[in-house]
Amino acid sequence: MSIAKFLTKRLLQGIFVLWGVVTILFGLRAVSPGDPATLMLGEGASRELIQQVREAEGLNDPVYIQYADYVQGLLVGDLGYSWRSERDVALMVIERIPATLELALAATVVAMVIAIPLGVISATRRDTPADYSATLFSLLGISTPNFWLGLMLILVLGVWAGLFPTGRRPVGLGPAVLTLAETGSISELTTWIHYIALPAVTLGTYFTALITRLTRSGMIDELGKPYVTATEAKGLPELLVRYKHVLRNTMIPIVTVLGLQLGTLMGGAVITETVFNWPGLGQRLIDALDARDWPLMQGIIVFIAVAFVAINIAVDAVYSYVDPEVALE
Amino acid sequence: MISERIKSNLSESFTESLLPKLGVAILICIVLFAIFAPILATHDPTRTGYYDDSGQPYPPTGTSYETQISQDGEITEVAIEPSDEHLLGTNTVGQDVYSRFLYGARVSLVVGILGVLMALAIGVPLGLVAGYYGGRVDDVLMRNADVMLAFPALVLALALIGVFGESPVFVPDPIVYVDSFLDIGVADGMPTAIPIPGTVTIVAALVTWVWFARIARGEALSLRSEEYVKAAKSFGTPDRSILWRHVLPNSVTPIIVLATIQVAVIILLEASLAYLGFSGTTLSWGYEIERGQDVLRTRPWVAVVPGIGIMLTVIGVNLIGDWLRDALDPNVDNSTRGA
Amino acid sequence: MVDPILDIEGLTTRFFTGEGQINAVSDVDLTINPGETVGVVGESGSGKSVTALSIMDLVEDPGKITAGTVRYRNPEFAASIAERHPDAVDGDYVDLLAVPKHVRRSLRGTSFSMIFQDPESSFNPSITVGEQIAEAVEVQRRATTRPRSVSARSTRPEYRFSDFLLSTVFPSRGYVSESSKQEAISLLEQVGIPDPEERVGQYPHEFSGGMLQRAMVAQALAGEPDVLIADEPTTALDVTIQAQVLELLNDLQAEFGMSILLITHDLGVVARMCERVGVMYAGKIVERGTVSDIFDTPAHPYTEGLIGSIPDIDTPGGNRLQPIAGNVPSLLDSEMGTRCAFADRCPKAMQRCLDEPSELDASGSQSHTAQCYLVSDGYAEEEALPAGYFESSGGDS
Amino acid sequence: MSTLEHNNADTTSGGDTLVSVENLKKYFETAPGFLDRLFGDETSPVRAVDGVSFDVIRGETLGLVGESGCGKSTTGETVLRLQEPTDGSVTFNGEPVFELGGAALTEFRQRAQIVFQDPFSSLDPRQTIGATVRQPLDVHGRGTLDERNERVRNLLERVGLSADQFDRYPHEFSGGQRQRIGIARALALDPDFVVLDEPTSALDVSVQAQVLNLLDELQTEFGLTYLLISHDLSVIRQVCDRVAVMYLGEIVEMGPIEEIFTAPRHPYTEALLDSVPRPTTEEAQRDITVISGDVPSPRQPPSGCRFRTRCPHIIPPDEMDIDQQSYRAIQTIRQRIDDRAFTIPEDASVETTVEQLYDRTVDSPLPAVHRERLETAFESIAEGKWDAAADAMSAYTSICERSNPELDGDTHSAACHLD
Repeated sequence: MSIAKFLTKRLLQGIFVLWGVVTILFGLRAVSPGDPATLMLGEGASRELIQQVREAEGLNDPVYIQYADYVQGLLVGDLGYSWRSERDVALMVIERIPATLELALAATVVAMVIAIPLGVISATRRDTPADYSATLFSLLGISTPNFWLGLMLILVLGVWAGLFPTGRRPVGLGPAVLTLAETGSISELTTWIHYIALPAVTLGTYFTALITRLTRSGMIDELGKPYVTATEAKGLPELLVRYKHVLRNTMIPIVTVLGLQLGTLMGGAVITETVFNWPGLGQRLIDALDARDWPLMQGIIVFIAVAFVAINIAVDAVYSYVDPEVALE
Repeated sequence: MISERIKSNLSESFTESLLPKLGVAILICIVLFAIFAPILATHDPTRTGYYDDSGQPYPPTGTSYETQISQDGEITEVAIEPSDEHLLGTNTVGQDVYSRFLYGARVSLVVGILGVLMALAIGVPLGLVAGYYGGRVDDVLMRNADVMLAFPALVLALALIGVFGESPVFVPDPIVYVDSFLDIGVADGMPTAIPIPGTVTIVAALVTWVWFARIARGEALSLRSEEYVKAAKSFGTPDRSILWRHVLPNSVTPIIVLATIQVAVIILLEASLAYLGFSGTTLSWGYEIERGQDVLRTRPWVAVVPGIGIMLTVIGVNLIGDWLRDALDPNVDNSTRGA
Repeated sequence: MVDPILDIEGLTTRFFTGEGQINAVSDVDLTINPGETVGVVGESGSGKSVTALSIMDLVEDPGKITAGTVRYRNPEFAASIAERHPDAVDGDYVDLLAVPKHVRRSLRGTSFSMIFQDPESSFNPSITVGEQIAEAVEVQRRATTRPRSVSARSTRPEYRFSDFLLSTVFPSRGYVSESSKQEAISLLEQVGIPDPEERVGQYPHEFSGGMLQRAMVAQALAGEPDVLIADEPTTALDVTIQAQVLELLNDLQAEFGMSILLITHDLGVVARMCERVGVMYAGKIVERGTVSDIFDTPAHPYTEGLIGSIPDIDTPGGNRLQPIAGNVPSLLDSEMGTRCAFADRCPKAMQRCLDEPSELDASGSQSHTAQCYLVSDGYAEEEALPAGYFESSGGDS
Repeated sequence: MSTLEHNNADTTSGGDTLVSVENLKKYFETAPGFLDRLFGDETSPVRAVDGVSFDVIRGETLGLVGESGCGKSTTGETVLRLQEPTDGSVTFNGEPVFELGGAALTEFRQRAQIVFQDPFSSLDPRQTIGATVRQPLDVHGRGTLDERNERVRNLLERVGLSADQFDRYPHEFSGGQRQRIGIARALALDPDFVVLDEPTSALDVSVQAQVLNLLDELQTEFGLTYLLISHDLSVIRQVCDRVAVMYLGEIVEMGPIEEIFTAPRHPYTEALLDSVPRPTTEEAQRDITVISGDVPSPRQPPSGCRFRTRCPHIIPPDEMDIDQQSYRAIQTIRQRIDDRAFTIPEDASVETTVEQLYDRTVDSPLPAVHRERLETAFESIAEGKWDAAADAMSAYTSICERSNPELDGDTHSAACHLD
């Protein structure tokens, strides 16, 4: 079976997963209490108006027709209109993507850059102070609730030390880069960095800790395998064995785990955005939940699921590239 | 069911390193806090406001909390600093932070443990059966698991709570109940029932069971080709009995390790939901942090104390999880077999 | 008489585990002459593999070589390090246990190569076979293009994290040069792998076990070593494939003239391949001699028992085999005591075997020798212990 | 005794046949999922056992010998219905094993047992050895608990362990002792027939000898019939009465032990016997024929005789004048043409390519006629015309490729075109 075929197969599986997500969401909406029309119009709306809206929105149709309408809409990218603001949900999702993406990427970069070397050092110098500190750090990292960590960072670094701003960010990455391109001024970019530093650390800490642990234990497992002894017997430089052979093989399962943990990252983003008043998808999701704004909520969750599936297929693609055996068996 | 070798591994790694001891010590403290909260508490954790030196209630009875804010323009008068009366100060509505810390431990532990037990009850049987029989059953389960994984746990939890409401369950406090017969030192006025966030617990189980199903499936899948399982089949042992006598006991180790880690995950999930205001009980560490957020600059203890509570509990649980994993993982003792 | 290329004396390797000290290898003496094949035979847990790893300096934590000398004859090498490590050098010989780790590492792949038991797990599954062989070629290429004295002195790492990062971004910046990759193809051809051009680009799982073992032989030959250590090279293979690999090793030895240290549990393989044999039991060499010494006139009761245990393929069955009673003993220091380790299972054990075991006569003139009073003092002067002596005390587990 | 004809009504024909296996097939399909079917990815199945027939006589030890992957263990497990067969039948004591159900199946499960290879995975690490050996008795509700425990104690003593080790766990035992426990478990229900699946291959030789002696004693004592599966020819010769040699899912030779070992008829059996190194001083001088190549994939076994790709005695077409070595080399080249296995240099001329290919594949000089045919074929390869190359070589088609020889049905039967 070729790699292309394998990936097509994974794509179809992914579509199946998305269909499942959409169906569950639709089911939840169907059983959720409260009349949508009332939610849309507010408590005081007249009976006639409510009937009118029900008719217009197809709420009087049988459930399977509503479902078919909904899925059909999704297929052409129609996520419906927000009950609360009556805006196009697709737009409301898209306009919030950059902020969340910036945050997620920044956190991932923080995590990778710190965690992998830390894990390698920890695994290759077992039972040294470096190993103990890395272990302690990762223990604290996976045990600290990130909203609380965010608050503590604001308190200590923002309020007491005054190193970072604590309010809502004045500028996004896109506009900042545009300004840089147009005027050559980097001040907006530095502002952006200033504002994203604490949220990125907050969101990234859990992942840094997780990857450090995975790298350490994966590396220790891998170092115990017979091929390592065989490779050392060839007389290769020790660091070559450690990086080219062992680290590489360690990273393969780690990347898979990270793909599966993307959900945790998104959950973390929801919290982090709330703590830092960060204008991303997560914050919008909380607003939608508070307002019981189903179309908006569904739109955001479907978007997250799409991202999850896409990233996991990408992980498989990387997988089949570095380790053809595992992917194709 | 637990063999001598596992016991000796457990005790060996316990005595050899500091971290498991630390974990057990922390967790014992937290559990004691939780159980004896009514005895250790100095105030009713739910009673707002406080009494001034002359014994007069402050703010004056009948004045609502909001009114108090609008009159004075600030709320700092309600959240008072740590003192002899309030060991760790009070929160923004004048509730005793120390007492709420103790009661918060109850909610965290109960949600964590109940959630994991429910997830075990759903995930393990499904996973074992799917892995052992394979085929269609397995396909259906694994596709479902894929769908579940595509939802971020927190987001799914929020959506479910949005649908089903928060439905707190009031559980009578056994310590207070016992105290009503034998005086064991519970101060007057302690609540006789504590609210457990019902939906949160069920939702925690719903978003967690997949991981148990996956690991149980993997174990069953590898165990079914073990020769002792084949041997059991060869003399006609029914499948049910093979699952119960061979497959389950031999999958227990990784499931226990996962269960421990998931207790920590669920405690963090509950705290996050409570922080976002979806918990259904205000007697929760996460909720307290949210309350302390607004006065972070001036009254940091309101948010700091419950945060430390969460952190310590989760550290304790994770340390025990690490200890179990290191001691129970059969791969670990390979070092002595190479010779 | 030729000078041996490798002269091992008193080699002792212990593992320091939580359960106590494990005496994996105790006081092993062994010499290997140039171009000769020496066999080390023993059952599982006898310490034969640890002996091989000790020679290669590949014993891993918690194992440590605690005593002995491993003297390697190589005038050029001796001269190159004489200045910095005078204590280790004795004429043409260098005591490998007396030089620093990085010096010993520089001999791996060039002076000593090793073949392992399980070819499937001895190759990195995610790197092509060709690349892995080319690595071995590259080690040799770099060692010869740079004077050995420099490599022996240098402690600067030859490979750094930055090299790894560079090679992940630019594949052409890897450790292995293009010429080494070409060399890998001709090595594969040399060990009889059809379509080597095709095969170099394949991953280990695309090879059969026999092919992979040939590839490992090719990898071991890349450095044109003086000594090839083969640790159970055919145990994981079927007999017809085993015959192919053994023939290959014989042919290559005739061509390159290296010495082979062959470690195996199969007396048949020893008989086919070796000139001299050491029999190991419980971490010690209990008998040593030529193939005909060992098979025709075994001196140690253990060797005798071992030979008696093997069903003979060339004579009709039906007769009872003559097994050695009991099980392989524990190597835990606390359980070994001072007695002869074989005494519990020995049909000829005497009282004195329990007090202190006989020594292996290590004098060079005695080519056939065994660590047993039956040999060192002529025949038994004492009465053997009564049958069943150990059964009351010998609850093994 | 005939293995060619067999019908259920006539089970007493041999008078003492306990197990009769008829044309047994076991294919392993990699279960295609929905998407595999959508893509038409139904890979060809692994033909682990492909039409095997033999009888096991009451009281004898039948050996099943072969290299890894030849299907011997699968045969053993399928005979016991631990795996469902793809085709064929097994009769046990006159009963069709694959059609049994209910009480009859329960009865069969008590009378036929298995001992496995791996002493570490064949015992449940979480069960005491007493419980392990007692389990068959528990399942079939034999006697009271006390009676069962008593029987377990007796069995443990019988296999050379001590009855007071009842409550110990498997990890406290050595490999040889564990294997004894496995044997005790197999004997618990007092079976007639025991499949021994590589019972000693994980053990050291000194312990192997103990276990082989024990199995021998138990056979006499309990009147057992053994099917011994092993790759070790020395063990087979030591304990078996008759032996069947398997190669790539088929039996290639079968007969009384002494005849097979002293006068093998199939080239594979011969090569197998030849390959085993003997622990004697003369071994170094013994000439052996090393058979070349690897075992082909059981997914696509070769046409005709399955051993022909490695056979040192492959039969050339009638009237062709060619020595065996050259013919073998040419057959290998033909195989590689069929597999499209030659790599063609990109920018070389046809002549140099032909020259290169010739040098690489032919070691000894060939008569002109063969040389020309080869060069024609290599030219086609150099031009990328693989089918033409195969055609050019079709003159070499052997009878061994065209038809798969059948076992010739005597007491000592072989499946080979040679005689």
